[in-house]
Amino acid sequence: MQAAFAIIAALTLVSAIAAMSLRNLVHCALCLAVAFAGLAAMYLQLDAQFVGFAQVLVYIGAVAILVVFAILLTRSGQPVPHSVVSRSWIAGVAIAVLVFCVLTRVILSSSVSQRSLPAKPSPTVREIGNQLMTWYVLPLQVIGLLLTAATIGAVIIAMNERKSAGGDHRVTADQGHGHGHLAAPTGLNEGNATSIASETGSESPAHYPQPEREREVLAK
Amino acid sequence: MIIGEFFRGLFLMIWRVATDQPEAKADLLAVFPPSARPVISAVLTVSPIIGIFATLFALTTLLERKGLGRIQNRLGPNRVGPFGILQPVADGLKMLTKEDIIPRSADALVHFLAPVVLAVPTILAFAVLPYGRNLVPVDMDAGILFFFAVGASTELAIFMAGWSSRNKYSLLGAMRAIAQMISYEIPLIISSVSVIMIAGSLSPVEIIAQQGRYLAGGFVPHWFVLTPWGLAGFIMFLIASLAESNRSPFDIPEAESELIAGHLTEYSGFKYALFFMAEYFGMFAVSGLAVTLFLGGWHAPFEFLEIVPSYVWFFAKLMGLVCLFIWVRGTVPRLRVDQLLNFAWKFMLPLSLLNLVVAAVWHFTAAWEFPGAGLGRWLLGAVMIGVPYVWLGRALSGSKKITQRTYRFAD
Amino acid sequence: MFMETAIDTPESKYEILPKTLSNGEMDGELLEVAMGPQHPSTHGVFRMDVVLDGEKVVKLKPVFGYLHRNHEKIAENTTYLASMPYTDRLDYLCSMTNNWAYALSVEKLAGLQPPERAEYIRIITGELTRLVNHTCLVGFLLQDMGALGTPLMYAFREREMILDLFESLSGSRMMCNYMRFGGCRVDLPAGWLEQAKRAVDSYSGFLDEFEKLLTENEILVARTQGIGVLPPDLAVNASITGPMLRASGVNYDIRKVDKYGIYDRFEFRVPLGDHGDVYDRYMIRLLEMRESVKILNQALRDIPAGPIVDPKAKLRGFRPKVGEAYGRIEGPKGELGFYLISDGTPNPYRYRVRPPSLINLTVLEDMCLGQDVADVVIILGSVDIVLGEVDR
Amino acid sequence: MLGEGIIKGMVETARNFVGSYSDPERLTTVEYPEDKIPAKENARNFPFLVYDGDDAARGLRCVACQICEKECPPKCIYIVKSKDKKPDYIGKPQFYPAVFDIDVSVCMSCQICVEVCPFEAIKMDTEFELSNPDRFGGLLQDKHRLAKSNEYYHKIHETEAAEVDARLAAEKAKAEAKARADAEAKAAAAAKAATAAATPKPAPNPTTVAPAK
Repeated sequence: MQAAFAIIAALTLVSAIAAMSLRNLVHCALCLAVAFAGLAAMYLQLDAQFVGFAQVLVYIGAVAILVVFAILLTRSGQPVPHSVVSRSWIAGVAIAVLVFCVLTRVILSSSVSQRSLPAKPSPTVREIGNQLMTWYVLPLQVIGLLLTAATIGAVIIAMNERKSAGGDHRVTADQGHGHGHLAAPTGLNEGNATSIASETGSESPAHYPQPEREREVLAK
Repeated sequence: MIIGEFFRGLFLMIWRVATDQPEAKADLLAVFPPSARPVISAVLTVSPIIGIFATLFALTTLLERKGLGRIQNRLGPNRVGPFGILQPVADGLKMLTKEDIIPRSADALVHFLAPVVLAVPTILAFAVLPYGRNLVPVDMDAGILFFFAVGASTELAIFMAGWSSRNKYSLLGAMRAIAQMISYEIPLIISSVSVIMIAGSLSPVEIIAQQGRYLAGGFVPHWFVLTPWGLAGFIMFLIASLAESNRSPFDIPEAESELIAGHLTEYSGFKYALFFMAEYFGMFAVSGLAVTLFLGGWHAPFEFLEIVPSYVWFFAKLMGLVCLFIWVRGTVPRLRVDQLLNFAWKFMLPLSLLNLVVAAVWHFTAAWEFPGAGLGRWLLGAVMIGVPYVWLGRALSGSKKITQRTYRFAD
Repeated sequence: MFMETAIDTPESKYEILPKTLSNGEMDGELLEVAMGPQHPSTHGVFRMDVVLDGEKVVKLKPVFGYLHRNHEKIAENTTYLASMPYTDRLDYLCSMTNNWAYALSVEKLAGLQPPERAEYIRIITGELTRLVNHTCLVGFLLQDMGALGTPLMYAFREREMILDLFESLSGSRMMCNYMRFGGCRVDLPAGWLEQAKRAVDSYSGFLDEFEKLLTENEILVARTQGIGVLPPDLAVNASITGPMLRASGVNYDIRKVDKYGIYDRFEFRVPLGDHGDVYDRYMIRLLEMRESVKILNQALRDIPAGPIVDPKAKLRGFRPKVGEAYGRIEGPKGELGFYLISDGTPNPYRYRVRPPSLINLTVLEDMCLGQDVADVVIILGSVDIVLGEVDR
Repeated sequence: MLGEGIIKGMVETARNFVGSYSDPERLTTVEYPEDKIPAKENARNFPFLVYDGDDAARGLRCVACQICEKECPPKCIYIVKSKDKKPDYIGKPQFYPAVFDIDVSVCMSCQICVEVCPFEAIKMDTEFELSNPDRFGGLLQDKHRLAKSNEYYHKIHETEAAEVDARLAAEKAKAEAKARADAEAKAAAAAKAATAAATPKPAPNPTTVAPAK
């Protein structure tokens, strides 16, 4: 049990560090997914099936996907050209060590560590559901409301963006990267439409009826 | 002595599995020292599952090619072995002996990991399905949740494959795949939630147990598919599972006429075979779940047929669904990606949410006692789901002025 | 390890280079994709350089010429007769109509008049070719739409019957090389007319089956209606011809306009579309096939006996008098014309093809802008090109 | 627009699925190496040279006139005319091809050589299984490989060969009659030798080829 925990913990930590330090954003996101999986494994090790599976479903199935999707849509997963570590890394490390020491001190001296652990609960899904729907129903509703509001906000922002971005893509694309310009066939719009009209007119006698609309078109 | 015990245990195990008896592995495990038993037990459970589904995979590829051939008025593969039944072997050998090409600019590690990451969850999904009366690999309290959790993690693998290939078609295919799978996961889950709600359990074994009764003298099974919400849920589940397993008409991530092969473009040899296998395994898994949730799992359609071993029914239903998938594949053209997403969000999602309400109404009208209550309940549910179906269908096609057209003729 | 600086690795050459807009806004990134020349649905060696914003096409540049084989120059360096088999290879699905158009222009040049039976045979083979071409087109269009070969296989099943007819008539299934200046090469073999009648009779059944299979299919309708709209004025200005033009609602069919051959003796209608989208182009072809079946029934009923070649025509030492001629027919894909200048020698002085595929392809970008990648494939499919004719 | 179109389509595919078992007419393909579709009588593939009698070297009808070489669109025929002459089927001394090569990899099976040949010497074969490990030599067919007997020609193009034979026989009879008449005339009146001027020419085939002038 201890060994399994050690392996999972090490894997989670290493991938979390990698998620912070790798230069390629997609690699970072994938490492983050591994870290999420490690967390889920820990929950499962604690016999918390529901939380473990929900972790996989939500974090790997949705959050990690969302992250890589965002990366794809914005930067195409290009590695950043410079190092991800800032110049003042010594100060950062110092602060981190300091915070770690403080936290350790506080935790060790708190009364929580002296208390003996309660008996391990083994909640079934049914119990979790009952709890959520009775005792925790208000927080659940509040969270639902919050998420709905966030979703609506995101939709509104996206709709505004689309409205402002609706220009003539073709022109911008040409300006964007002087691509070999194709002689635009639309130019034919201004061309003379009379050639076919006269040809059909001369070669097809009057008993060759054409619908009204076509006459208009050809006469244009 | 030990060897004799071992073979006796092995024989007993096979006998008990074949005759639907519980505790099949007990005698065989008793041969081994207690510390080795968990591992042996796991091996005894896992290897038949992988073996059976690998065989089923081979058979299905043949069945698919033969069936599509017949649908298209061709003969289908008929060269390798009698009637071509050894075709999957030949395909497998070909796949294994082909050169494994990694593009020069590909991200080699991710490119290598993607098929592995895809294959593992698809096989894991088989862990919670009950194959027969006493054949459940892992009887888990949150089994359905487990199934969806591992199913969700396949998306990442497809993204890895598409991104690491450094091919534009792969990338487009991966983006399509993710968008599609996320969109269809929601109706997939919600349409199964109605079953979970009625059954009051996330455990597949419990859900099957609730469908084990028979009505009308043993001739009408108490399957959820025979209720209005169950039928609607089953159809939506099937459509969503077609999309989840990237089958036609939702095969847009690997639409060969547009994106060559989507995320599979740069894969060859064994890795390609792994992707291919994972796709079929995914199809089996999701069909297995559909059988479990809606078609009564391993229960026979009529009570007197319960004497047939239960796993026969499970696999018969599974293959029936697979044949339906093949039939659909042979008929319909492919949707476009935006239509696909529109369909998911504007049609499937509202309808599956509504189906939850229908299921709730069904649950609360169970107490109706007046004559004809059963029929009334059924009709109420059917109307509640049928009217929005027609309305949403009209709205979906009417929004773009899609109509039947008439044509003019000039003399 | 964390301090390593960025090195310009050789891989960066192969990166998918994102193209941002000139104003530098994060307005989605443009992806350039070269669809073709090795792509499953470009109908031959054809390339489209597509610039995508997400999946929307913002720019499309058709690149062709991969199959150029100097058809016109070769024709100017061989005799008139020796060009005939080369015309088979222009639009290799419709060799009969290619032969016909070329024979027609040479006949104009040399003043030959095919006898009546030959004209009937030409109409029968020409309309059978139209059936072949449209059948292939709808099959391939649905294949591009991802219908996994089922419609294509049904289409090929029917096409096979007509190709059998062509084989027993001309000796070859696709490269018929059948028409000659002033008539046809061989007379119909015994029993051919009955066989043709059977094939034509079963064709309506096939069309019904095909329509039942797909025309009402929701997916097909949703995929094709409103996609790749070609407005009639643009179609006329870009000199689009054939079913594509008629799908845009312009009533222009050379069979009616020119009445070449003996088309004025036949009763048939010209279907016209109102929207000019992919669905209309698909439907116009299906309807045209039904009209072709009508023409075929009349022609098979009325075909007279008689000679099949103008007695003035000669095979060896053919030298038309000095002059020029342009012969055109309503090919299955549009107006197919041959322009010839004779200087009195056995070889044409100038030989020019007016290929419908190429000219219909010029509006590809206009139809594709703002559509999805998936639509580009079916729009290209609905234009109905054969690269042998586009590149020549 | 509620899915009935898809259901209709699925019924149609199911009908075809069942039909492919019950109605073998629907299956258009044959299992190739075992079954073959019999060649149509008009079928053409690559040219061959016809010879009369048993000896391919002596009976070849070709007189190396090189018309086919000139008319061949892709120029795949190569002929070298012989120095000497040998008698043809009429008995008249003619040149014969010392070399007659056809490069099958260039040939496009257009049948123009057959149409322009005044001597019915080159015809189209229906053999299509010409795959060969040697892409150069294996596909370059010389006179000996091209020569096939008149019986073979009869076997593959029955009607056409019968017409050709009748025509040749008529010509031969005409030529013999003429020769006999010439001989008689010569014997009767050597001074009137001027009447034997016209050369035999092939009779025009009213259905296949326009007459050559």
